[in-house]
Amino acid sequence: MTNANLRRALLSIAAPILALFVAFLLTSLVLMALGDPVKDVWITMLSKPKPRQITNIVNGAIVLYLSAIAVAVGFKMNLFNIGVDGQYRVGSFAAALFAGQAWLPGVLNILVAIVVAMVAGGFWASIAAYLKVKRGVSEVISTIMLNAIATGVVSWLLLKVAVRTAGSNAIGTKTIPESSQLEGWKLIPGASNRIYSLLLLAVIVGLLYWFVLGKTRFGFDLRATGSSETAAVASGVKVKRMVMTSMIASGALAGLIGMPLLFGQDHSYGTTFQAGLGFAGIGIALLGRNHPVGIAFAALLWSYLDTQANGLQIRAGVAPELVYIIQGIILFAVVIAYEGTRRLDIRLEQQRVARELAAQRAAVRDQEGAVA
Amino acid sequence: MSTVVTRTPTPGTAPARGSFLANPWARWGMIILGAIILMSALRVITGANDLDSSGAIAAAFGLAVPIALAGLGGLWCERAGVVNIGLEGMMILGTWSSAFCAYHWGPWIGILGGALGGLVGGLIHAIATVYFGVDHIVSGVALNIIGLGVAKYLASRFFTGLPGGGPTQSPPLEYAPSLSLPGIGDPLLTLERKHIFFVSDLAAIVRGLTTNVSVLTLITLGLFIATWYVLWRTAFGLRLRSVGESPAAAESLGVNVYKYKFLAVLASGSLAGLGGAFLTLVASNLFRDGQTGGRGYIGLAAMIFGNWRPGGLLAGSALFGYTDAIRLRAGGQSVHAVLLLVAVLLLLIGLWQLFRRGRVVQGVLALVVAGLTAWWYFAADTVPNELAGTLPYVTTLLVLAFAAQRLRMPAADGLVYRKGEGH
Amino acid sequence: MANKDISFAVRRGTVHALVGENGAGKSTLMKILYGVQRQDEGTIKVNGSEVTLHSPSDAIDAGIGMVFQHFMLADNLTVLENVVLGAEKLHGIGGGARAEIRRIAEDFGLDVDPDDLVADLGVGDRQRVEILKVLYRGAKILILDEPTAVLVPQEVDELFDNLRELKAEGLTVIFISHKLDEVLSVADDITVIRRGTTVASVDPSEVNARQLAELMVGSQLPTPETSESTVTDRVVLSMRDITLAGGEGRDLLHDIDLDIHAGEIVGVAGVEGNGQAELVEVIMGMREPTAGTVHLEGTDISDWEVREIREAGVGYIPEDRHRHGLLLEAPLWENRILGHQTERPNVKGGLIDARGAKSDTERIVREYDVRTPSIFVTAGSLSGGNQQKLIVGREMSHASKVLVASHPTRGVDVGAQSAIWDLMRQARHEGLGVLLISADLEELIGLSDTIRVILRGRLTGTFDPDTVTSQDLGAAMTGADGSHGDAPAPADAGGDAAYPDSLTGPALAPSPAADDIEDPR
Amino acid sequence: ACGSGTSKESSASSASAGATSASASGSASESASASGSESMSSSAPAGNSDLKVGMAYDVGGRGDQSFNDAAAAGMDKAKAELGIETKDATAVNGENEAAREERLNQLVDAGYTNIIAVGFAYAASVGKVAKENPDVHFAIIDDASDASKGDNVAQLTFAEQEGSFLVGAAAALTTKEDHIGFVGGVNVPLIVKFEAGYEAGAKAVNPDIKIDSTYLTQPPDFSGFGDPAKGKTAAEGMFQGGADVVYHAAGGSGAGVFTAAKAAKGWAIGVDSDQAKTAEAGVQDVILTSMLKKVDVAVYDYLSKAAAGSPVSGNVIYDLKADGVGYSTTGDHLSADIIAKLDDYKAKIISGEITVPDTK
Ligand SMILES: Nc1ncnc2c1ncn2[C@@H]1O[C@H](COP(=O)(O)OP(=O)(O)OP(=O)(O)O)[C@@H](O)[C@H]1O
Ligand SMILES: Nc1ncnc2c1ncn2[C@@H]1O[C@H](COP(=O)(O)OP(=O)(O)OP(=O)(O)O)[C@@H](O)[C@H]1O
Ligand SMILES: [Mg+2]
Ligand SMILES: [Mg+2]
Repeated sequence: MTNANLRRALLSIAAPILALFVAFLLTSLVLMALGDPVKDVWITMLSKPKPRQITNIVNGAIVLYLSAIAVAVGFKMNLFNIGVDGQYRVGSFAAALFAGQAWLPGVLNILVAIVVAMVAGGFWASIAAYLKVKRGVSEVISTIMLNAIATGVVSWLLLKVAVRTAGSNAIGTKTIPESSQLEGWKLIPGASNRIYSLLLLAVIVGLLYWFVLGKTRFGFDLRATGSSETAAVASGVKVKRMVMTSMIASGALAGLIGMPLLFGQDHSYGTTFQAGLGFAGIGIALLGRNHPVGIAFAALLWSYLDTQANGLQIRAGVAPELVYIIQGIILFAVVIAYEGTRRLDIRLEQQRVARELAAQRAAVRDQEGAVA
Repeated sequence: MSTVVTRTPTPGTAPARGSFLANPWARWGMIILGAIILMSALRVITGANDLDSSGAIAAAFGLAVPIALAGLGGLWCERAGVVNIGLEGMMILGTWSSAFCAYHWGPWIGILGGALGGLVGGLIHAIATVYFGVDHIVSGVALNIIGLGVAKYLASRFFTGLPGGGPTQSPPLEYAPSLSLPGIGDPLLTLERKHIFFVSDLAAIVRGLTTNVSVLTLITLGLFIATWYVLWRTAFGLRLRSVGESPAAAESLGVNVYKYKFLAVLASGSLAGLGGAFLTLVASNLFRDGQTGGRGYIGLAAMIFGNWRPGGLLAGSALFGYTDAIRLRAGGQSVHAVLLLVAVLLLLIGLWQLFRRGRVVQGVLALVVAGLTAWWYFAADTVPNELAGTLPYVTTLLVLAFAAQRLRMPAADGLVYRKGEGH
Repeated sequence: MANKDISFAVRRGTVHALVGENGAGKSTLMKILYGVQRQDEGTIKVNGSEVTLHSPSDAIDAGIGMVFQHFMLADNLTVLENVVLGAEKLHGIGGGARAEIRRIAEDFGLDVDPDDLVADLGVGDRQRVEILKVLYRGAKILILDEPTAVLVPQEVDELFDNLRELKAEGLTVIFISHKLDEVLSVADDITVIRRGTTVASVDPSEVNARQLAELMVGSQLPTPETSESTVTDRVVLSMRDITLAGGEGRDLLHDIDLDIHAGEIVGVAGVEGNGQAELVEVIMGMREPTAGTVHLEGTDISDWEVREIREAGVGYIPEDRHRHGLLLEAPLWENRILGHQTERPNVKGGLIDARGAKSDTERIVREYDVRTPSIFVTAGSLSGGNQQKLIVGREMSHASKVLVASHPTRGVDVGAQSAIWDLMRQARHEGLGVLLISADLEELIGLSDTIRVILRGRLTGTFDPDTVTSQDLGAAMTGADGSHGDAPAPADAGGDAAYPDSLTGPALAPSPAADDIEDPR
Repeated sequence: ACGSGTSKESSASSASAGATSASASGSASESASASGSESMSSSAPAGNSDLKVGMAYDVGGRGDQSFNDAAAAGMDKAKAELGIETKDATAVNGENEAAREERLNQLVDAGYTNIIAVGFAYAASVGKVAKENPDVHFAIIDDASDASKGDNVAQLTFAEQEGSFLVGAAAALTTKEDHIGFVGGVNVPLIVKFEAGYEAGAKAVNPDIKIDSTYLTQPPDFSGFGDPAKGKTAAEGMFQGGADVVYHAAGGSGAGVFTAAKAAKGWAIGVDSDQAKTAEAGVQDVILTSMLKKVDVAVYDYLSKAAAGSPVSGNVIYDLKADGVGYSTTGDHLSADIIAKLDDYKAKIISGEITVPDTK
């Protein structure tokens, strides 16, 4: 028992370490082949981050974490929600619009705006869910389409409601009132910038994800559906409703992605609001094996690479997009390593069961033989 | 002798019924004819002349071909049971390598180079999914990330400093050659400009299809025919498809499952790469960062839309390319005209649902949406640009919503297969 | 190790039978012969010359063809495509191949249309396609792994006619079966395998079924005790006029009337695909009937959801335990929860009660003799029989009123099988009503209080298990009632008259789904 | 059957002459101060300045043949003439505010004394980093909002609408069909400014003129600045719909607009730099004129003042009056008559008689 657990723990730590090493090796080879400064690249990528950069890494990870959790909810049920990107765009826009009106005071405004974001994101996801459940449209396609449609619709609405600031070429929704802006926490000593207050949101979401999926009936049903839809149906899970629920939950969580950015940094939704987080979330969820803690590590790693890559051009003269190559290789290497260790694990487990059973059987036969 | 009672007649194979329409060529012919008549009616009613102008048709082609090529890549892959969400990444690799090759050795080598670049992507996907048994979607996602990074990195490495090039774009390239059917372009244009019901429309379409057609477009058409032939008429294709339907059965008959999956994914990569080459050598004459703009994903959608068949895929990409073309060309005006079409179609669907199928909710819903669309059509005289841009996506989604239930993917699509596990 | 020290020889132009209990290693041996697996030691000789078989292609080249226990067909390809696949060089994939298939079909009396889609074929036809595949490749040695498991007696006859025809043409057939009467009627030689080794080679004219069975199991056979009826007159489940409309105008179920009393086991016999699955799905609430009602102890449950029905006391042993009964990658204790996610001791309120579920799983493992090192191993690592016992234990743990059991002993070995029967009898004794669906006629006859026959979605006949024979049932199942004179007779019917009904079947039940046990992942 | 396209030799020779060419230097610029002093012109205010200039580009960066390249050209010129040290840093697609801040901070950390942020996306980050580093001088292009304001920040903005007004008038004076077009890359307010000025200019000449207008993509999908295929399709639609002059403000997608103009035998109007010189050779002759947005001049001005020891701060507006925007006459496609009329409009705008709208 403990033996097997230990083995599993070792294997699941070995896999990512191996993957990081492979990524390091392959990237170095690429750099070397093209005559780029391998040493400078790694000095830049692996240099100890300054306090300011640590803050950035954590902040980046918060947002990526939310995105990956949103994706993971779908994955747990074998739903491939590529639409997180569109869902958080719709959610962020709606929340910014609402919070900007300042109908409610301070923190209440934030809380309700967060709910608004979840509702909007969930609504956008529900279109894909409805099409899947009622019309059999694969969520892969419908969410791709809905991402593009979200872009158009949000742009259109943004132009309708946008406020222009004098002298600025950017447009955005009305800035949220100061009383509802979150200044952030000075958690990293020596850093001038602050950690998003909504780190709290990521923590809560992570805990909820762990609790709901692992400890509740609903979570059990959801996981059961993910690991065998047919068995889930036979056990009384209403799969269609489950698809609806989890897709909408995924969308609602996606709605949260923009919240730390909105309340902690941008204070309005506009043309410079960060896009593309949904796709990063897919990679991170896969890297973290859909596990709340694994995803946290994966998000930190991803954000670390993103942040460190920022200086690549300045310090090593290499295009910062090199980081995509590193991230992609890590992803490949990790999943290959996971797959390998998973197989090994299954094989070892089967052998063990067979061995112990054979021993049991032999014991029984001996007894019977003795009686006869 | 058969005492087994579960035999049901094969749907669609009854040769007695409607002998004319049973012929697929005739059926497609009728569908196309119907579509032309519908479009010309719409054009005449709404006055949106660009709806089926020769330019719109040609532009639709230009926008459809890369999608079709990506989709064809997806088709090869998925027919062999490997899901390929990495088409976008392979396409991106194709754009860079075709530009690189075309810059150094001219457009023909550029075309080849595009295919090669995609092939490299296919190779990675094949090794990961077929050999290592990695989940197909994970591998595809990783490939998209890598493709993006590699192209950008290589571009800044190899195009910076070249005249007219930079880290995000290649120097200008020579266009791939294009062909016209001589002597008919101008008379057809005259006919088209007269705006006569049906006649002008037909002239426009013929002109769009015969004037200034890129060789790569012709190659693409050839590849579609070749794909159909190879996959459905040769032993190689039979084996490839069997691997996507039931790898265990194929293996039990001595088919090397890995080999066929591997080859299919490689073919898939080169086709997607060719789609990238089309973007750099036909649709424009340079490589630009971000040039693919999600066309790989759209290709995948078009393939599913086309029920994993070349004909259907072609129809899907044409629909997408066409809607994209008309909204790019005449902006809100053509899209506005399409509103009327949508309203009428929804009206028909709603009535059909209500009276023939007895589905009250769906029927009423369709009618309500039809009413709203019609109201929009009459209340405004154009569609805002931001919304017009969503036309291709909305159309695809709508069509899928009405047709998706009849789609059937290869039975073992997306399942990881290990040698000897199926027995 | 699945096989060790196996040796046997097959004469040309004969039917050679291979018998052995579940998991004895028969399929493994045949897979070695067909090049799917490789032997660690030993040699294979064909026509006197030694061959090495690395892959099925090698075996095919050596003139060996195999029909797997589980059909190896691509449903969405046509018969023609399935047949020519891998052997396209012979006659192409077009007209030539079609003509050749027609010719072979004619010669051997295998009646199938090359242009049919396999998805539309029934089991008998599929089997003929499988044989066609082998013949098309010009195989001289045919291996048939449990070809009769899914066939009704009449189809078995047809198959045997085909085999005799093949034999007459000079082909060699290796034939695997658990059904000893069949083996004795068709085989020229018999080899018995036990726990991976050959224990005997016998001449069918010199042994009877009981001797053969004891050779297989290696000890005295358990005899199922005949128990007196426990049927009460309290109806626990009743179906009235149940109709379920299918796609193309044909009803999947039509006007089904069925009552199950407390303490009664109602058996349903039928060829696969005649509505058994749908019947179960209607009772369990997975499908809503188009017309008619289902009552559970007087309450109308026709439009209830699966979960409500299960909570109301309907237990369910699904036909395919891997697809419908278990989460293969989840530990046993989580599988304990499956299907009873709302009931004690698995949950408290909306939360999973892991401690309660685990201790109850321990109890099931103990009481139902589930052989496992712990309750934390994944369900997929248990053997099929133990998986099944876990499911039975789980379904019996919730004070059920009705148990719907589909093929409860399919692919399960002798020990586990009799354990499961005992459990069912005991539950019946305690007032449970059981709907038993099985392809194993002997099991049905041995366990049921009443047998109903289902044919094309209708309940067409009612039989008393004390008087009915499997031939009668077979005839009723195919709609050819009264024409059961030509069923294969046990070779030693005179010697031990009571034997076929009471013993062979239940003791050595067919296991068409046996290979399911190996986890495909 | 005929082939179309251009050979790479001719495009190569032409592009190297372009003001916005990327050929001056790659990214390794540390050694440049020596060569800078060699080519130092006599008019340079300082010989071997100890300015260290870091430039943070928008997505696309140096070599985008467009706006970023113009800024780079200004810096390169300053480098050559003033002997300053320079550094490039480019934004990555889909980054957030923190990443932009980080980029500026990295440049500060690396000891750069003057940091130029290219593009309005940097507004907030420049404001913030400038406050934290009062000793470093900043400049931001295309933003004059409070967000980026600071004692050590120069806000360099352009009156794109005024330049666009003039090319709009030129288009209206050139068209034979009274039908012209506008292709915007991405639907953002900055590009709308171009469209608004263009429309106003055209309508000033002919109030009944028909103007087609389209945007290739909507934010945050910025691929509209880099998708020549879409630019070509959009412009083709306009030409075939009867327009004969099309103005683009679509960055890299503009290449497609030129191709379409060439095929339709119509006119195209370039943007930002004099594209009749910088576009590929085959299409240079279809470029009627270009709306010049002299980012290079602004950058050079800023740097030369800084090198002279008097760094500017506050909003510097490059409008017609300051000659920060304008139109080009390369290729002599505009008749003297038209030029006279344009100069007339120019005078009126400078005098304030005409106010050009910057929104629609
Ligand atoms: N390489 C191996 N090492 C150990 N055990 C194995 C190996 N391969 C298979 N087995 C196991 O050996 C047993 C023999 O399986 P096989 O399928 O040959 O049985 P069978 O006689 O065909 O049974 P059935 O009647 O159920 O079809 C199974 O328990 C199988 O899981
Ligand atoms: N390749 C293998 N190597 C080692 N052990 C194996 C292998 N395949 C199966 N086993 C083990 O053999 C045992 C029986 O497997 P399987 O489920 O095939 O048995 P079975 O004999 O069909 O079961 P049952 O007797 O209940 O029908 C299991 O414990 C399994 O872990
Ligand atoms: Mg077995
Ligand atoms: Mg077997």
